[in-house]
Amino acid sequence: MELDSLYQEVILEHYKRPLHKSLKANPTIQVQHINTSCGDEITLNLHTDGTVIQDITWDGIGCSISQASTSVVSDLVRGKSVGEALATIDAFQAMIQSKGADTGNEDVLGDGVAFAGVAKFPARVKCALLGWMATKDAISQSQSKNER
Amino acid sequence: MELDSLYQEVILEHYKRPLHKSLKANPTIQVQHINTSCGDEITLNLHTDGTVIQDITWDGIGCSISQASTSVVSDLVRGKSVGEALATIDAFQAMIQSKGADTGNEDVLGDGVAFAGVAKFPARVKCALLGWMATKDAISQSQSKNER
Amino acid sequence: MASLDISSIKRDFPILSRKIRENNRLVYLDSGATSQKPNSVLDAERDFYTQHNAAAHRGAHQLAEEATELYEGAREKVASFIGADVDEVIFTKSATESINAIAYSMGNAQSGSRFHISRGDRIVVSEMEHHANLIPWQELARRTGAELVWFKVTDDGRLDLTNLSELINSRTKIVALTHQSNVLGTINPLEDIVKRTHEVGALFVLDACQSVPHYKVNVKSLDIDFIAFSGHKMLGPTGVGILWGRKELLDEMPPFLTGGSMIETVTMESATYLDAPKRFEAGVPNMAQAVGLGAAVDYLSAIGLDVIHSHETELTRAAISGLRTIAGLTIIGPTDMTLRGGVVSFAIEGIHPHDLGQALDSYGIAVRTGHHCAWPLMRRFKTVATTRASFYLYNDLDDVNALVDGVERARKYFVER
Amino acid sequence: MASLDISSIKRDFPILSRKIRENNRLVYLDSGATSQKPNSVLDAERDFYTQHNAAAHRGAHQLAEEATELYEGAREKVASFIGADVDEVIFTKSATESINAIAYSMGNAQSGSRFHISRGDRIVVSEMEHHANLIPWQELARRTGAELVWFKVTDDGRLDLTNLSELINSRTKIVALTHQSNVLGTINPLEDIVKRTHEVGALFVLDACQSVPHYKVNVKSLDIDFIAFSGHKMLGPTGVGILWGRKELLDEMPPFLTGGSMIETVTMESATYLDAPKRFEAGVPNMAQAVGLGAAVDYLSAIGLDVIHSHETELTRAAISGLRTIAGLTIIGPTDMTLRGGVVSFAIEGIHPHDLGQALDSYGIAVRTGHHCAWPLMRRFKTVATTRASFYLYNDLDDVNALVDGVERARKYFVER
Ligand SMILES: Cc1ncc(COP(=O)(O)O)c(C=O)c1O
Ligand SMILES: Cc1ncc(COP(=O)(O)O)c(C=O)c1O
Repeated sequence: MELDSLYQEVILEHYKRPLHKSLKANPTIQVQHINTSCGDEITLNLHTDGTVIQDITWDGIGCSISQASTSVVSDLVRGKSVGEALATIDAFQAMIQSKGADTGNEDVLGDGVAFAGVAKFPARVKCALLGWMATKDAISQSQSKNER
Repeated sequence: MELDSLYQEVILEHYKRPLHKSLKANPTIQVQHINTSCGDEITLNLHTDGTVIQDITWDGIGCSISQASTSVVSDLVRGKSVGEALATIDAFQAMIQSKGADTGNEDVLGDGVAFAGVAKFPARVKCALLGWMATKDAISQSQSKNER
Repeated sequence: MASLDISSIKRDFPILSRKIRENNRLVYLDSGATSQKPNSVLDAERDFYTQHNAAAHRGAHQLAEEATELYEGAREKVASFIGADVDEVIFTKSATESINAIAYSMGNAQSGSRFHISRGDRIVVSEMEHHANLIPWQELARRTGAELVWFKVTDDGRLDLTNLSELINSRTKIVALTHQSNVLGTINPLEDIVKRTHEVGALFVLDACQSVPHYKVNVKSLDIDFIAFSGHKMLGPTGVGILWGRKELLDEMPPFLTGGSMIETVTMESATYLDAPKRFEAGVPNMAQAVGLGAAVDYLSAIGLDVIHSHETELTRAAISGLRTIAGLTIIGPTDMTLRGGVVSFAIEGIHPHDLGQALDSYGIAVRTGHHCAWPLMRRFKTVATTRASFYLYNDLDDVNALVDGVERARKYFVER
Repeated sequence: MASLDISSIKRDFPILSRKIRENNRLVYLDSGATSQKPNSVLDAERDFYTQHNAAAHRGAHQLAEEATELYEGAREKVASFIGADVDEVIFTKSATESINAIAYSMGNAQSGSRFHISRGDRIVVSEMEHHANLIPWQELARRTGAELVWFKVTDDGRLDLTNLSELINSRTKIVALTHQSNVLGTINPLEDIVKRTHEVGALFVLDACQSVPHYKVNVKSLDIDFIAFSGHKMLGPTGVGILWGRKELLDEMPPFLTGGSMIETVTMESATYLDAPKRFEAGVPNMAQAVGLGAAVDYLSAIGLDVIHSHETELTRAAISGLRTIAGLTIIGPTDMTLRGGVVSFAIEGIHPHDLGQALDSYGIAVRTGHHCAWPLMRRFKTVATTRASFYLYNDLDDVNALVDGVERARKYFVER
């Protein structure tokens, strides 16, 4: 059934037991992102030395898609270099916005490929992207902070 | 043909040789009226002692309907008492706005009955009324001037 | 009271025979957002275009005459539908434009005008307003220095009127309230509020988006000053709204949109303006949409708003009692049917509205989820979103049962999996 | 160049087989006021309502997704039609609203914003503007204390550009001009004016109501800042207009109409707004009309604007040379075809335009008479009204001949009787 193609087991798993959902103190950067069409919001703390993503923790309320997706990204990019992290986010965004054409590379996106089905539900694309865009925003803010 | 029902001979006659179309000096009241949808305008001078319409003269530019109609009213109400004049104008207005139901009483409206056909052309009703409404306005202004 | 022959009504709405997702029957429970359209409305629009289309009020040829007559005929229909005089009815593009029109016109008023508003003056709204009846007033307050204050909402979803005479005081210029909440379904009691508004010399604006389509609203007996509603929520086309105002107010109110067909005379330096309604209808109007709305009004009137209202009350009662049997489900808003209309918001433990809506959609059931353009109200109820089902004349008890069953099935899908 | 198969085009427009007055063929020469609509536009609207109708951007259910896709698809079509980026295209209700939107947004801008306008600043228009591109600027000038100045018009109906660099000076904030006069048919040369406008740091607004429907207009190559036009003059439905602006300008410009679907966050006190185009589309949009306009753009593009333009040029040339054979007739506006489009105004000695229009109507010929919402231009030509014939792709030489014969017949009726 179509619903199952959206709500993969692994998504519901992340939704019920989200990773890193507890803000760690003293972040390099904190960002807040809101899904303006439904009101969902997350706060995300990024810890980085400018080269490597050391930690990502977060909190917020939202649907299973946005919560699970934030859980996935927070786990996936920690420990990665800034460049690698941004490339991973771009790959996820490309998949989600491909209207189903791009089903994602599991080697790059890990559990993120479970969200491939979201591409067929345009109204949910923003949900799936919420945490990823927040992460991207936090990284780029940390970079420009570094440059100053 | 339908056009002839609108442009009666008597209307074209008044259009070509309009009556009282030359402003007489020192009016009791002067009014200017404009047809806002086409830009036609007339200036109308009313001479009255408060009881009787002594003279109505006018000038302006406009279509055959508005010019002829102003010619008719200026000739028709001169010499009438104020009350009679207003009643005549009301009768004309009723005919014009009747959508064809009221063809007008020649004893009351004189040449004015030639405009009965206008009622079937809603866009021209305003043209036919321009001079009549100006006359009505001038009379009522002269009345309130009198009361002061 | 006559009851509705729903299966014959459904046949008038072609979209209701559409299939959704995997061949499900469409159960459309989102009329609060926008209603579906009967064939008669679509036919009226098409007939306008294929037989009479021309610029109304701007030509002496036959088509222009006919277009004018149809457009003005639609105005008469709408006027009699709400108990107004024909010259008091202004066609806008939407309720949103109607409300903005009042706010901007007030902003345009010179000092001395009864519409003039400035620092020290007050605008009163409520915590349950749709953004369309909140932000235009915030912006007017910002532009003029006036103060925006608001009625609070009680825990059971009613206006808290305990401070009525403090909120509406001698500094108040305008009170703008919704007739029925698009989230809670609450129908607000207007009498005392309108009385107090006029006592202090202020103007009362009613956002009737959720009322006029569903039950009889008479602007004269409500004794209000302005009303705003949208055609698309009452079987009419998109792209047409109504602004009604009392004639003597409209004639005094400065224009909002300016341009062709609303002027008396124009020079390069300045212009003078016609009376209402023309003063407020600049440009070639949304003629086909007005004509379509006229046909919608005919359709609603032929059935009768009393019949429609009691039908919706029956469905809403059934929906509320059905939904309440579901584990973890809370109705947000009054459950007493005398206080509410056919819009039902609810929350269910452990399932986000977005997920619930998605599951219902996969069963063919269309509901609205989110903040419903009433974000402050969401905060008031300490949530970010609700799920909302809304009913109209083409819904029946099968639709209600589909909703209740669908919610239970979704609960199992998310909570018990 | 390919030429048009007019008889097949005429079949696409059902209204063209209507009979007028006493069983005359309809000769519709009033497309400058509003155009007729092909079946494909009416079908697109109906398909929207009967298959996909729901509130765009406001629901997660399938119909709402489809409605959103169709509405946004229409935006893409319009964007590519005028060479714009998709996020730069805003759906309004009309060109009139589009122009008012810019004027009111500027009025809303705080000091420091590049849109802010105040005493001492200048707004430049011309003597040939439609009221829709004149009065909004008069009102903005009145509200802000800015000064309104204007280009004069030469005896042969062109913009008098001799004082270009005095009119547009360092105090100028905005220059708002029509692309083609709706009375004279003059196509204004924009290059030098736009260059001068940007030299002094002002913004250029183009009223493209009479150009976009008839020939290729590319907003990027014109290097302008804003454009406004109406759907109903380009085969589209009534109730939809376009405002295009450069993205970086739109994102800086304060909102105009406020309400739902244009907000980022909302509290009772204040709100923040989304980027363009959403920032400028408050409320449930005119979805069906936008979709219909998309179909109109498809129809025009399939035929090709170059083909349409050269067809209209041919008709206009024939009309002008035919009309000039009539005793006492004067063309008002340029007669050189390189300077003009397919709108022809004329006067005829001894016959008032209203009477001429009435006579033509009785023969089945629909033209426009009056001041054409350009009253100052009428004064410039020392008249109160003209008669105007305007052509579009569905007209042919038979229509032109009917016009010329009709005018001669009317002349005999009034002058020689
Ligand atoms: C040159 C010009 N500008 C503006 C307008 C106004 O367009 P609308 O009435 O569709 O808003 C028109 C048409 O009436 C026009 O011809
Ligand atoms: C209570 C209320 N007010 C205002 C509006 C705005 O209506 P529209 O979007 O049609 O302008 C709506 C609907 O969205 C509503 O429900």
